Amino acid sequence: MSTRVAQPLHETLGLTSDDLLAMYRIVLTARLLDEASLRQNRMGRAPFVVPAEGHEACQVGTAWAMRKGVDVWLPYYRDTAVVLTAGMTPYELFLGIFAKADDPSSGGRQMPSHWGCKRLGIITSSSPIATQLPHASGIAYAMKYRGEEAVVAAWFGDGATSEGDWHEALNFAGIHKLPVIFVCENNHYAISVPQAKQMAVQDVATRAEGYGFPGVVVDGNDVLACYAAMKTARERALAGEGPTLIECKTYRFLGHTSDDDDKTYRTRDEVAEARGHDPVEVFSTYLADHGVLDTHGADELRTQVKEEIDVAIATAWDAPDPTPESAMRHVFAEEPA
Amino acid sequence: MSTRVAQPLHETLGLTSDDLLAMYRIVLTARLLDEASLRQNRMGRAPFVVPAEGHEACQVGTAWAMRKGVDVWLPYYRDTAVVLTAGMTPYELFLGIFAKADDPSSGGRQMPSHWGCKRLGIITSSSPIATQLPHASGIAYAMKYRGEEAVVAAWFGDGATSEGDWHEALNFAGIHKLPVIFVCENNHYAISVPQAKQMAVQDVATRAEGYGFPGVVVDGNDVLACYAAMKTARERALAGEGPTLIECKTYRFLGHTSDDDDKTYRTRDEVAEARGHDPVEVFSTYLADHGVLDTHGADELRTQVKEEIDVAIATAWDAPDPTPESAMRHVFAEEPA
Amino acid sequence: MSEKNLVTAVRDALHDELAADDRVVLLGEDVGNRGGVFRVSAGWMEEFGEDRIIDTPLAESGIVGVAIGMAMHGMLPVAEIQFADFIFPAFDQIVSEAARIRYRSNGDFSCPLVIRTPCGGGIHGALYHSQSIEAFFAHVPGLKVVMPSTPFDAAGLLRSALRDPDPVLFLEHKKAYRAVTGDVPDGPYEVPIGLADVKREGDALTCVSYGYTLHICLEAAGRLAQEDGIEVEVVDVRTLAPLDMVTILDSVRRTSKAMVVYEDNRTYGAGAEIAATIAEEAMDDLDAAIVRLGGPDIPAMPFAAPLEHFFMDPEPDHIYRRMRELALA
Amino acid sequence: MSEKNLVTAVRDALHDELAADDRVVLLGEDVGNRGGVFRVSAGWMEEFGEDRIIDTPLAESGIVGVAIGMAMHGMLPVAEIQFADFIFPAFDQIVSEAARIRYRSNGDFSCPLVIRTPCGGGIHGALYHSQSIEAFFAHVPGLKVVMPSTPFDAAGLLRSALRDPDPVLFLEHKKAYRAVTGDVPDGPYEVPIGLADVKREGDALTCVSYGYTLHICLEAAGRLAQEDGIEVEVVDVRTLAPLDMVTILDSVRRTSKAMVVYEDNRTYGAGAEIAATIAEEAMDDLDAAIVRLGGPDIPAMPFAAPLEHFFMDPEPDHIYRRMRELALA
Ligand SMILES: Cc1ncc(C[n+]2csc(CCOP(=O)(O)OP(=O)(O)O)c2C)c(N)n1
Ligand SMILES: Cc1ncc(C[n+]2csc(CCOP(=O)(O)OP(=O)(O)O)c2C)c(N)n1
Ligand SMILES: [Mg+2]
Ligand SMILES: [Mg+2]
Repeated sequence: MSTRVAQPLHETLGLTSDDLLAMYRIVLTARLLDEASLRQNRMGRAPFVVPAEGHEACQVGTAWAMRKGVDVWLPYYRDTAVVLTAGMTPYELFLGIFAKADDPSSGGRQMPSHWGCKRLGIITSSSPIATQLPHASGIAYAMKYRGEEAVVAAWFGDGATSEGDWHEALNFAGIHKLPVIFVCENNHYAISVPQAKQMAVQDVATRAEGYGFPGVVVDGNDVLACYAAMKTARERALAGEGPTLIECKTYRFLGHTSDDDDKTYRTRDEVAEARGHDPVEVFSTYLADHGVLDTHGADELRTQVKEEIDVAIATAWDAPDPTPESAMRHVFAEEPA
Repeated sequence: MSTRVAQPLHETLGLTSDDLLAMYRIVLTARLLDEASLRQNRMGRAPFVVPAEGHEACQVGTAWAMRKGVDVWLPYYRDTAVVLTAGMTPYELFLGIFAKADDPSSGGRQMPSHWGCKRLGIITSSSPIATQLPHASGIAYAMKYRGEEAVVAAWFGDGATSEGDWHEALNFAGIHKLPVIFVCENNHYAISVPQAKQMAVQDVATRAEGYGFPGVVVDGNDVLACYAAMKTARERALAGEGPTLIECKTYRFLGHTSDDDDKTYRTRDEVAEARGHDPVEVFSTYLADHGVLDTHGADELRTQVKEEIDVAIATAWDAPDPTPESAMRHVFAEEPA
Repeated sequence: MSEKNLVTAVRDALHDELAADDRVVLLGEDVGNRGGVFRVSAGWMEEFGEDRIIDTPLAESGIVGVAIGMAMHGMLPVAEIQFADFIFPAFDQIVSEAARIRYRSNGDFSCPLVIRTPCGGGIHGALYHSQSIEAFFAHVPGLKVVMPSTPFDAAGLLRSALRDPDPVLFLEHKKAYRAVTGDVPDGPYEVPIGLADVKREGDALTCVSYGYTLHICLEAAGRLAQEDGIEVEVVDVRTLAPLDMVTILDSVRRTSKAMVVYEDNRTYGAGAEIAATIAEEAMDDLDAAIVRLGGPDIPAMPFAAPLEHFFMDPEPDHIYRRMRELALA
Repeated sequence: MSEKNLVTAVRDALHDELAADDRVVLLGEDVGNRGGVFRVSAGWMEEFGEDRIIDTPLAESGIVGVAIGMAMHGMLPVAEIQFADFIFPAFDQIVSEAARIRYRSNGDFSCPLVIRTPCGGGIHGALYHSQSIEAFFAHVPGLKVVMPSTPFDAAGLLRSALRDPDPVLFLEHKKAYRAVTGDVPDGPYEVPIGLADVKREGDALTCVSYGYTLHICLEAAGRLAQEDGIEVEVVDVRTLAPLDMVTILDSVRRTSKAMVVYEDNRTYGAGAEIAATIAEEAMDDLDAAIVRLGGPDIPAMPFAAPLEHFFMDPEPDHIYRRMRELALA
């Protein structure tokens, strides 16, 4: 297929207007879900929440290239929009935020945003940073071994790149040319530690060469650029050519979590300047420019999503808590009754 | 200083004939010490020895650029010739091989070749691979903090590069531009695991870029090339420009240790072909070519060194064993008597 | 004397040590501008400089490994692990390196390193911000493990740790951080490592505990005194390694009854060593079987409030009730 | 039935499992061409293929982490850690990941992983090729820890470990590898995880042990029977976690005397849990104080022969002598 002049980028990438609308809906859901969950936190109903604000485009862009029901997802705690793309619902997310018995990730055992859902192919995750990366390589090994037409993707922050596990996972994946994609959401901070104290390089992607596979840098505010990079990486993985490291340059607009005060380590100017490239805005402008969604449509969508979130909150809040004694379950497999 | 045409390489590097002779003496000592210790092993007097054969040039070449009494050394178990350069004597080495009370490294507590000697600036080492690398970065940090005119060097194998600690150490050193030199003796095997199963790249040095400092590849059979690379790295470190990763391509001629049978994983042809570039031969040829040492002189030297080793063995063998109860000492600092 | 909470006592003592000796440095994640997630080092980066208050990469093995190097080259590093749950990547550096350096070098080298880390639960930290880790490390020859329960002990033990020529793991219970306050002398003083402390005297039984749990034991003992006129002796282990069994056995021999209480998972927990040694050394003095209470054998506290509460107190007032039962037995 | 040594029993059982089920793979350092440093997998790379007998990079955390991923995606990985002393870099992956996967996902995920590793001393392995590691791991909820002492148990327990839906740490004592031989059925059979085993019956006292030390205890018991006519019951723990206290307590109640013997450093060792539980549950049945014998609290065995010997047997025949003493007490 030859590219026609002036063909919109999304068409070049094989995305329809409906695709774009669906993607935008997730981006918006993540954004509004953040705002709503922080409100729940201030109301004292959610002791701990993790905002994704600023990361929505790189999350949805990369996640959209995955094949649901086939590929395997290893998101990290900031990946609200990744798990929404994978199929989790706002209701399910609030079950986690309120630590309810039916929380699909952990039945309220883990902090919110410690995702997992076998049905959706989202691998259970923990708090220790970067531990999911060797798992990603192991799953990719199993896929290759079993001859599956599928890939694994693992998401992580810039801070995660410093852990030994990160190195060991990428090295193993490179040696065996595994169908795995490593996605770094580089927001230039690990809590308060700035990138310059995390690594001596500008681009995490630089490191890929040392593992024998390509590293690419993309603008994390550009949902389509992220999608394009991921799509290429997925094709490469399926073709047996091995891993790709994708680095999305992004920014976290809010504190690290609801417990954090980012004023201790970032100037308001810096945050404001980053907000000038708000990925939600960038995306909606693209949609308007290409006649996919006008202001009216956007407002309507926002209302719809808001409503969905409100219903999710109300329903999730009323869901049952886990029973105290259930704490003893699932240490080991249970004998069939 | 401008380089005159036809000036011998060693002069370009600032090395005198006496330097070369001293270097060669160590190379030869290491080689003959290997042979002697394996004999002791076969005689049943040394339960475990680690041969360096094949690595002598890269060890002496890199070690010679260090400043004794000032710089700090973190060699690994294969570095017989490094510790000889640092000032350990064959007698001291055999105290270790025979696990005698006066073994400077550990008083016979550790396996042979687990070097350490505070007096010589050789940091105590252990068996777990790559753990010394963060120590190297920490010592370099302390040197910088205390304003010392000194550098740290850490030696390790190709296998060591896969450990998380390796990554974490190089990353820290790069961030703080520390005066530390990382020397990889790449002999293409970690025990039996070939390089292709250890990493997806040809050159370990490739990885340095990802830590923000230079990586260089040198011929490990060429003692002067190794010296040159190390000298440059040391100058760079002293100038505050940070670490260097030096990769010496080398080959281990014998088994991994006296317990190993390398016939299970390498062809004899491969070993024979590597022996064709024996670094001891390469060096002695250079010395002959440049009129530094003729055949007669070489034979004489060999006899001298052999004698020194024989005396070392005899004396060390007669040295006292540690007493059983001394096993309880030095778990913690001892109260001054 | 000033009244402070435990985290303030730690902060003040560490601050004084930094001010007094420039060999002392603090390194860890977010210790710089952020001042640590518990604000222990707030403002110190400006005060002591970036080269002494070191924001490290996110790499615990590296943090400890680098600190070991510093300790072997004339510095007195304090390595902070942000949460005890994240110390496991550094397990090898702590166990195989720090704890072995003196022994393996036959006394030639030493490693004067302090590793500080907030541990324990009851603060909605869920599975990975609530764990007790003392049992893993107390078993390691060459490592000292300290866990103060009061601000006084915290400051005094931290000073001793910094003067200790060997590596010390210094455990700070997160729930005790703000919940526990007490008087702390203004001048410098030390509490020696390796001594247990009788925190309440009594004759009916000896209750051995440490960390935050010690306070629940003290509370139960207070209630028993008030409501039942029973006086329980409460011994604070304070130093898990080396373990001061002399003080513990002395108390048990006087009261003839012993209970051991800890927050960590019960099985193979630190209390097992204490109970076992009492059984070996003082069985003839015992009037009743030893009672050992530990946390349930599940990964440390789940997040949901009912589950977390179940971990801390599986049955209402379970420590008080078992204490009373044993006293009356 | 064939007579084999322990390492051969492990090898044969693992071989049969690989042959029977292609979900089973072996990964670790030097398991390929080299066939492992103890030759367990010699020839298997040709037999089963490079994709099933996987020579890994030198990275223990990666080995275990990758195996966890495989286990979560339909495979049955056996991760080999070349020496138990090198398992510590993988501590986080084992404790925070493998052992928590079922619990943290509320039963949604599982991690059927076997980690095999040769442990223990007495083979001139020095500080870093001699350590006992069971106490660190037996304390971890969600992890099973197995340590067979005979070829029969080794093969049977390894099969059970491979069929277990949860992670199992399988410890193989290096000295037992060739020193211990015994009859092993030729067909497949399982020894259930979680059951202790009475290896010798007796009435004078109960000696609880495991691993290589169990054989020293059996030897001592044999000598006591011959020389003194005293019959000691010897119980093999076999599974450190979950710990079968029922079998142990049953024996202690019959003999009224208990000793616990282990090679690992004594303080906070696994024997502490066993002794403590005996003291809690069976104190009234005891005719004498429990005796607990562990290794000295020094980093595992130094290299020099006199030092290594001191670790294994600090005083001549110390196990026999303490056994006799207790029996006659
Ligand atoms: C092993 C480990 N160490 C420390 C922490 C505490 N911690 C949680 S998030 C975080 C920063 C992570 O930063 P990054 O990877 O850049 O992701 P971001 O939060 O910026 O998206 C830290 C230090 C942890 N969870 N795990
Ligand atoms: C953490 C750890 N894992 C495994 C081992 C066992 N082991 C000892 S040496 C070695 C290979 C090291 O290879 P390399 O780093 O290339 O050095 P070389 O021996 O080739 O010089 C291995 C696997 C160890 N000592 N430490
Ligand atoms: Mg970040
Ligand atoms: Mg090598």
